[in-house]
Amino acid sequence: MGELKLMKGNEAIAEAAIRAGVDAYFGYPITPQSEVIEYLALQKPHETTGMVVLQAESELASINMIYGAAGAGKKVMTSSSGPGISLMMEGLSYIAGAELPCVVVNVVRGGPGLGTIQPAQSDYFQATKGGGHGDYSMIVLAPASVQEMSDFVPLGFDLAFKYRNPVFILSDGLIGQMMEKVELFDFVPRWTEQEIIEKNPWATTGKTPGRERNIITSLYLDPGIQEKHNEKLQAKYRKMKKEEVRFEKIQCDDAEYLIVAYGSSARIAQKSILLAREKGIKVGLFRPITLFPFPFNEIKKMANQVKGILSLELSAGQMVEDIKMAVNEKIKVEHFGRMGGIIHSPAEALEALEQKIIGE
Amino acid sequence: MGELKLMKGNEAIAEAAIRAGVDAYFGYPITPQSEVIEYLALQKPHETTGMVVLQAESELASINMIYGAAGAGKKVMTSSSGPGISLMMEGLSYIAGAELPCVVVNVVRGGPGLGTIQPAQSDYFQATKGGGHGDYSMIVLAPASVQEMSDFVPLGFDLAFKYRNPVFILSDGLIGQMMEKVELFDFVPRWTEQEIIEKNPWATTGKTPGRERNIITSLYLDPGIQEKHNEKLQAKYRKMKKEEVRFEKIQCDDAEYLIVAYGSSARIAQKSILLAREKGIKVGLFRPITLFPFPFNEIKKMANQVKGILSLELSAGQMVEDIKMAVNEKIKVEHFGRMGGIIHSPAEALEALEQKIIGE
Amino acid sequence: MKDELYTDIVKEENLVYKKTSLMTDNILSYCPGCGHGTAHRIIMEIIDEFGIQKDTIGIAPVGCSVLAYDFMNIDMQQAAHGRAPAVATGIKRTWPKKIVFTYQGDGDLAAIGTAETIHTCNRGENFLIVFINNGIYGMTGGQMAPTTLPGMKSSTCPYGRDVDMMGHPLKIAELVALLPGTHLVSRQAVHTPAAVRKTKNIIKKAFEYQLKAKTGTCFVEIVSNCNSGWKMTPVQANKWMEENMFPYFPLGDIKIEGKLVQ
Amino acid sequence: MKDELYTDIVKEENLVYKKTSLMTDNILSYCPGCGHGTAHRIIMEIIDEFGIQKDTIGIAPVGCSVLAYDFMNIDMQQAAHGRAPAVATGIKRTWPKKIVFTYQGDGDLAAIGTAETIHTCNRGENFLIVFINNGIYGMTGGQMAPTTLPGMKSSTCPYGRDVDMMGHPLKIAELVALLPGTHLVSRQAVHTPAAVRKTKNIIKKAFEYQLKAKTGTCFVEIVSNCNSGWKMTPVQANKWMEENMFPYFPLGDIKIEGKLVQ
Amino acid sequence: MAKVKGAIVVDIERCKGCAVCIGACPSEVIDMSAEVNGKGYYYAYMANPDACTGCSNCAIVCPDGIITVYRKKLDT
Amino acid sequence: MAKVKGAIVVDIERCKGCAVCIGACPSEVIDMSAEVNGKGYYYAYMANPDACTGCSNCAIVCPDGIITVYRKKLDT
Amino acid sequence: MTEEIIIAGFGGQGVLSMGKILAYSGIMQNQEVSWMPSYGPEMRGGTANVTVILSDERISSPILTEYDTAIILNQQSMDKFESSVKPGGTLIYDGNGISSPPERKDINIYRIDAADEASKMGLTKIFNMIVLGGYLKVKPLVDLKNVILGLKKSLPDRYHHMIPDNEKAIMRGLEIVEPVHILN
Amino acid sequence: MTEEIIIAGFGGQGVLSMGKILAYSGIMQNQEVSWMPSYGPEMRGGTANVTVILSDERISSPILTEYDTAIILNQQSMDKFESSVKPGGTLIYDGNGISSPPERKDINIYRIDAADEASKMGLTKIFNMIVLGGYLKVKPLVDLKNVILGLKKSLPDRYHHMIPDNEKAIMRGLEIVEPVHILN
Ligand SMILES: Cc1ncc(C[n+]2csc(CCOP(=O)(O)OP(=O)(O)O)c2C)c(N)n1
Ligand SMILES: Cc1ncc(C[n+]2csc(CCOP(=O)(O)OP(=O)(O)O)c2C)c(N)n1
Ligand code: SF4
Ligand code: SF4
Ligand code: SF4
Ligand code: SF4
Ligand code: SF4
Ligand code: SF4
Ligand SMILES: [Mg+2]
Ligand SMILES: [Mg+2]
Repeated sequence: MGELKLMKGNEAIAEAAIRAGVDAYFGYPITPQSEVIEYLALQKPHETTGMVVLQAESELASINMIYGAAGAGKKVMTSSSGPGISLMMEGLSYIAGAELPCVVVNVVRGGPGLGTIQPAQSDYFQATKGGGHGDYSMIVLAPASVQEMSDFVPLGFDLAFKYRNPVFILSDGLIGQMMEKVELFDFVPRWTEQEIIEKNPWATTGKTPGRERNIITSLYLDPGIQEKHNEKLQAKYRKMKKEEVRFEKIQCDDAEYLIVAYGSSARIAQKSILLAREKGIKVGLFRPITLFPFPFNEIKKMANQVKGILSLELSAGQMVEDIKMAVNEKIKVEHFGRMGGIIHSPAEALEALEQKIIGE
Repeated sequence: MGELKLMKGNEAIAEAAIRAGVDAYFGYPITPQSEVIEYLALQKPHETTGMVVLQAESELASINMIYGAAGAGKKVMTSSSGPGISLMMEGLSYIAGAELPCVVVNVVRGGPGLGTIQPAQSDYFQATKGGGHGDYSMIVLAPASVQEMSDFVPLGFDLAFKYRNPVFILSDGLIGQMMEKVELFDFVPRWTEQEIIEKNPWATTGKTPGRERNIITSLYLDPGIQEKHNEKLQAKYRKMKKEEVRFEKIQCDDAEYLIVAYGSSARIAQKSILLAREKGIKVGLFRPITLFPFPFNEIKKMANQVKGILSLELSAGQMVEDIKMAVNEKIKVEHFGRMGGIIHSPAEALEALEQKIIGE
Repeated sequence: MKDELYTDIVKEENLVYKKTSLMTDNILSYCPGCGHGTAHRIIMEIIDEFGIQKDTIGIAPVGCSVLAYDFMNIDMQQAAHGRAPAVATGIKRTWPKKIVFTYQGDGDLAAIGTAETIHTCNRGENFLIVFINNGIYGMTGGQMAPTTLPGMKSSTCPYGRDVDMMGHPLKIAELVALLPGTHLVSRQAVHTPAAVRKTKNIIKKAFEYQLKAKTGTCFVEIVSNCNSGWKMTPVQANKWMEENMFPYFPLGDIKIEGKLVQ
Repeated sequence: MKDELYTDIVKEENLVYKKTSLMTDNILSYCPGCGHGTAHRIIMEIIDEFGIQKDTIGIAPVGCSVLAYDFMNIDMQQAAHGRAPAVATGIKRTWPKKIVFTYQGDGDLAAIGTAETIHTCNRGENFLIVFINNGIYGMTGGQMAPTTLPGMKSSTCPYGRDVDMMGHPLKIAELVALLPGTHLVSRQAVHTPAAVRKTKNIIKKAFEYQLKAKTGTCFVEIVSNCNSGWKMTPVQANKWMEENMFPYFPLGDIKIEGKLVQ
Repeated sequence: MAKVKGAIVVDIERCKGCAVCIGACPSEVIDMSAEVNGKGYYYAYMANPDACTGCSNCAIVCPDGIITVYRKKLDT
Repeated sequence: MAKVKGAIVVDIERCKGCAVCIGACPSEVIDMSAEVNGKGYYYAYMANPDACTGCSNCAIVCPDGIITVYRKKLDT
Repeated sequence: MTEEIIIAGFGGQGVLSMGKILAYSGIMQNQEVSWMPSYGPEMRGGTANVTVILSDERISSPILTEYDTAIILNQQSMDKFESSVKPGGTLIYDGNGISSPPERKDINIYRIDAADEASKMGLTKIFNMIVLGGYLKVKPLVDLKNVILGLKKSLPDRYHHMIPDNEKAIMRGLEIVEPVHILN
Repeated sequence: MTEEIIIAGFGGQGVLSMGKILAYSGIMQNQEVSWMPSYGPEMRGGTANVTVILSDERISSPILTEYDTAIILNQQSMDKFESSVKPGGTLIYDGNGISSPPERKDINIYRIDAADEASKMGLTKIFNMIVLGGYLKVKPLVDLKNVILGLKKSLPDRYHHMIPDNEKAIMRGLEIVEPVHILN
């Protein structure tokens, strides 16, 4: 068993980055995720694994530093929250367009605008439907524990390099700020320069006589070529939809009602279903782990079993649209969620289920 | 009848801004919409209506200039395309959060990334689901002619001030670059300073002894207050959904099949339904004019009449999700669209309808 | 002092100094001893003295002073991080007769907002920028700012700012002074009575320019403390500031009436 | 000249100048006479001469030179508008032994990318920035740039740049020269043989620094033409440039080996 | 001879105990209290009231703007 | 006495007719053709070949890098 | 009546403005019109084209894959658009710089040596108006007086002194256009 | 076993680190734990609180509205959290600065004058460890030896010299905590 530590979610991400052999982190402080860069600054991984840590002048700069380093074949990541993530939309669209692997973490806080620094889940659309311009998608992982904050870093990089695509970790202030026990995985050495060149033959590692020059670009002035490129991207996204759907089912076997919730809401919901079962109501929890690709088919299947679904999100109702698309009016689907940094209590969530779904 | 002119869509927007009594335009050049600022620069409205035109150092700057001027009660607008619009996501989220009225135009080009400068409709999600962070919505108007490029400017401002909310005009390179006959509406005088103060008692026009100071902000550190604010925003969006749905139906009365398309695709589709009817296939065109609020109910109704729906978009399929949500598997809904700046021909669209919808 | 004497003195007619009514009665959200409060107050005193409350619009940044609008009894807008000069440009261009100022921290103005700062000053936008340089990101808990001193510790340079890795502290006032668009550039402080008086005079001048004519951008930097971020008591912090910040960021006028001071 | 004589001279062994093979055979997408081509070529010649093709990574901007990667036969990345220095930072920090340079226009570097330019130079990122200042946005059809001259016409200032409204042309080289992070700052041209030779020497120096040690950012501005944007023939444009651009943007070294040249 | 005497009023409940006023006073009038106020801060008070000249130095450096200053010419 | 003679080869189909090379030549060797190439441009050619010294000035300013220069010592 | 036209040539040949004048002419006689150019940097030194539609009805798609008439001014455009003329449609081309002339037998083909004529007239700038004249001869869908009105509307005031030359060019175009292959 | 605790007081009273040590102690005896602080600028000079959960099972919600135990260190927190203790639960408070002591009759209430004790011991920094000792007396859910282990784990090496003082404080806390109202 790996080393056990009590850590904040944000610290776990940072520690996992060092252990996963990440080459560089570029970022800009913002609550509630500044601990990521602070932890890294304190650990000085530059002196151990050689990982570079740099505070950029802005989120615009950091996402474009990511672009550069990722284009050169390195394992790189950044993290931010709300306003900072919005500033990265152009860069993310470029990264997706240029097919670069990287991991980007959003520790979501309440919006819109400057909003509040308390936890929220209101950036679901931005993450899953593409907040930037153009047709692109990212794999979106939603950790629901500090352990997953750690585990999804190496997983994220595996997927990012497998698909040459950005992977987005959609966390929130609750998961980022809480401490839990984490089992830390063992250190993975950073790729050597030779390994980088071999594993990423497309990367700008310097044109050697043996190969054509490598170009990282998202520009295709000729619409015909641009369309081919887009089709290639779409094929990749279809493959993700087929192969990368991840979810967890808790007490779903005998469930008559279902709560669908991810991340921190899934934690709340876990307690809600306990409360429900104490009252004799058979409720299950379906937790999407990948928000893109979204587990449409699995939820569709559940819709054949249960009588109604409550989407529990810290938002005005975003994921609920995907659930509705999956379920297609077969059964009742409703949203319940608090906003602006208020976190629904387990009891409140159960009450919502009773009123909105079981009710009539 | 107003003055008749042959104009590019981009020029029509600019001319309409002058005529609608807009106080300022702030923008940064980008193809395919640079004619907006170029036309304004040439017209020098500063010398006639007093409208300010300023080339900003970036799209980040221009959207925040908009924020400032809108917060001070002025009628202001900006325009951009793809990458530039992505850079505005933080600012738009602030504008929505602070409830400021303004008009923002996106003349869409192919993405992701730098992409191509040819027309596309791949920023639908970004515009309608909120590309910025947090729960917010904007009214999204989709012009399908140069005339509408002109008409939607005053309409946009009416709606923006009615709801104290940004209004987004989602155009594209085709509508922006083409010339058509436009009937120009008559000049509307700019609001006087007195009118601004009276019509916008919330604006930062200088604290006079009679009233409390006005504050423009999107920050609510207290989650309780933030949630109330969010609920207020959501109530506003619900009102929009009730009152502001706009669409056009062409040859729908007897239609057995339906194409749903907006903007430039609706123009192509118009020809496709002509071709279809020449072949004896009764196809109608449903054109959403507001993409948010989306005409869910009306499309739902049409689903009771027709046998299948083709969503025609210059994208990998974005609006089709909203159509599916409206239709709920009652009938077949498929997407057809070209990408990357390639524009589907009317014949091609018809063929897609025949194969994907009528086919079996 | 006898109580009677005290009550004899403490009378309306003997009043010599009182917080201006242009500061609201809300309790300042700043840490004890933080210079933000003093800086706020002198700006409000000037507005009070000029009688221009009804003509003034202020812009609050993202930073500890994000809530400036809770304390300044004038119309205000809160701007996105770094974008206050753009927001002010939007206001001033469309309300050229209003008196406009931004109030920004060093992270806001000299890191994420660098482009807006430079271009606003370059266009000579006709408003005042008040720049609070406390060498750190106060609000987010003490991370390194562009102005953090060499060797100085912060939560993102816990072993001290290493200028080889992180660059030197940025003297943005000296940069904007080179731009033809700036009319007044000055660096001051607010930690002693003398400093406060001097700073107030400079800011007053800046308001005067704006009231009179279109002269260009006025840029007043206030080197200030952040005792929380620096992990010192307020009194220690002020001393440390004098000994360490002032040598690097020397106080004084840099540009007056469009001319560099040398 | 007799044909025989000609064929006698035109022989491999008599070759004195030939386009370097580090320029690809793709036809340059630039307008006739545009300085971008010459600037590209001298950079590639230097890389060729140093034999560092396999160690060099270039960054293309958004601007007419967005397609630089079609012409430069080295590994390249295309960066978002204005962000080339950030992209280069990402590369150089993670591949410190690679030789990295950005190639950027005036809109890219001095407008939207101002913050990245300043902070990259301030951190002293150890790579070369080549800055093509043609006083206009060439690619998008001739809009005003931060460096457009006073009174000069463009599609967004069709009546000439009014400095009161739009600010003065920005001398960004002079600004970055003030930052401790820059090691070499120079302004040159490529419109005459002498200018080309001088520019090449300077850029060569910049590559040499980077090959040898971590010295800081090298920043070479090339004042160039945009005959399409200026609406002149190439020859007229070069003349106009000498007469109008050079007085405002005087050629010469501004900072050498970390020291300002005065 | 007319002597000028000053006095200050510290808004105790708003005092944050930063002590900045102490150093600003040329007459060493101010000191910090031994007790805390409702917010838990030791607050400034006139420890040596006779010395106060009403010069306002303390007030103008008080970051929280909570010192009010009075001055009166006394006939001696 | 050995005389140095030069010659240039212009890649006609790639010439864009910008005429920048003309002014760069110290020996007034180059002029623009009367006919256009396949791209519609008048192209540069050695109008006065005898004067060419092979100094390469033309080649190093040609934005399109399409001039190749040769030089030979001729024995006279 | 609906007429769908493509005009294609080099950038700088006045392709776009010719299309614009034609469209304005349509407006002058109360037609619906649309004008859709190719745009972007591929225009730099390269080719330019514009699709113009004149119609009595509301115009649907402004972008087309086949045309009633193609007006072709260089070889590249010939290669691209010859095959896009509808059977029975019309192709008009300037012979200058055309190395492989059109060969279709199912369309009407006209040739107009406008470039030569323009330089003969010493007015190279009005080359495009000569071509327009040729088109108007072949397809007299808009009244000449409306074309003149359209010309006035589309030219900024400061260029109005050039109208007489433009008129002259149009008239010349009417004269010099020549049938090459006519369907019967 | 699941124990849900809120610890609330002024920022600077060591509320967060006390919670952290408690959580680490849980880990030392193989429990599941969670620690969720209030965060953000409202902490500046204001109040701070942390929710700690110790459990033998996987922990669901780390945020709660009712608690088994509330440890309350100032009046503001008393006002906020007294009512959130589950009926039958436990409230422990430091009397210093409490103007209205708890009045509920359906819970167990203990008082620990840790602030006074800490200044008596001349060790104001370990105030929070005295409180922790009091808690451990009232709720002996974690072994003292695991608490010491937890203390070591949660303190950075450079503070390990302070462990003896901390231990002493915990022991003192065990002694001085006093019942105020006990359910029977
Ligand atoms: C786009 C964005 N990035 C980051 C933040 C987080 N943030 C808030 S304040 C701040 C720095 C404040 O420092 P400074 O401007 O120096 O002001 P101070 O608090 O020191 O007065 C940061 C990085 C944000 N709100 N928005
Ligand atoms: C975010 C963004 N904004 C605007 C543009 C449009 N754009 C492309 S190039 C350019 C300016 C190019 O000018 P410059 O950098 O001077 O290069 P030049 O073409 O003159 O060499 C602009 C504004 C863009 N692609 N992306
Ligand atoms: S954190 Fe620093 S800048 Fe912010 S209020 Fe406290 S002392 Fe002032
Ligand atoms: S537009 Fe200007 S900068 Fe661009 S290629 Fe042409 S001449 Fe060069
Ligand atoms: S008014 Fe002057 S003398 Fe009196 S306490 Fe204040 S600083 Fe001291
Ligand atoms: S300066 Fe003000 S807040 Fe600080 S101790 Fe003195 S009176 Fe109190
Ligand atoms: S090589 Fe020298 S002499 Fe010969 S043509 Fe070129 S510039 Fe003239
Ligand atoms: S410089 Fe080059 S492209 Fe220009 S005319 Fe001479 S040979 Fe041709
Ligand atoms: Mg600061
Ligand atoms: Mg340029």
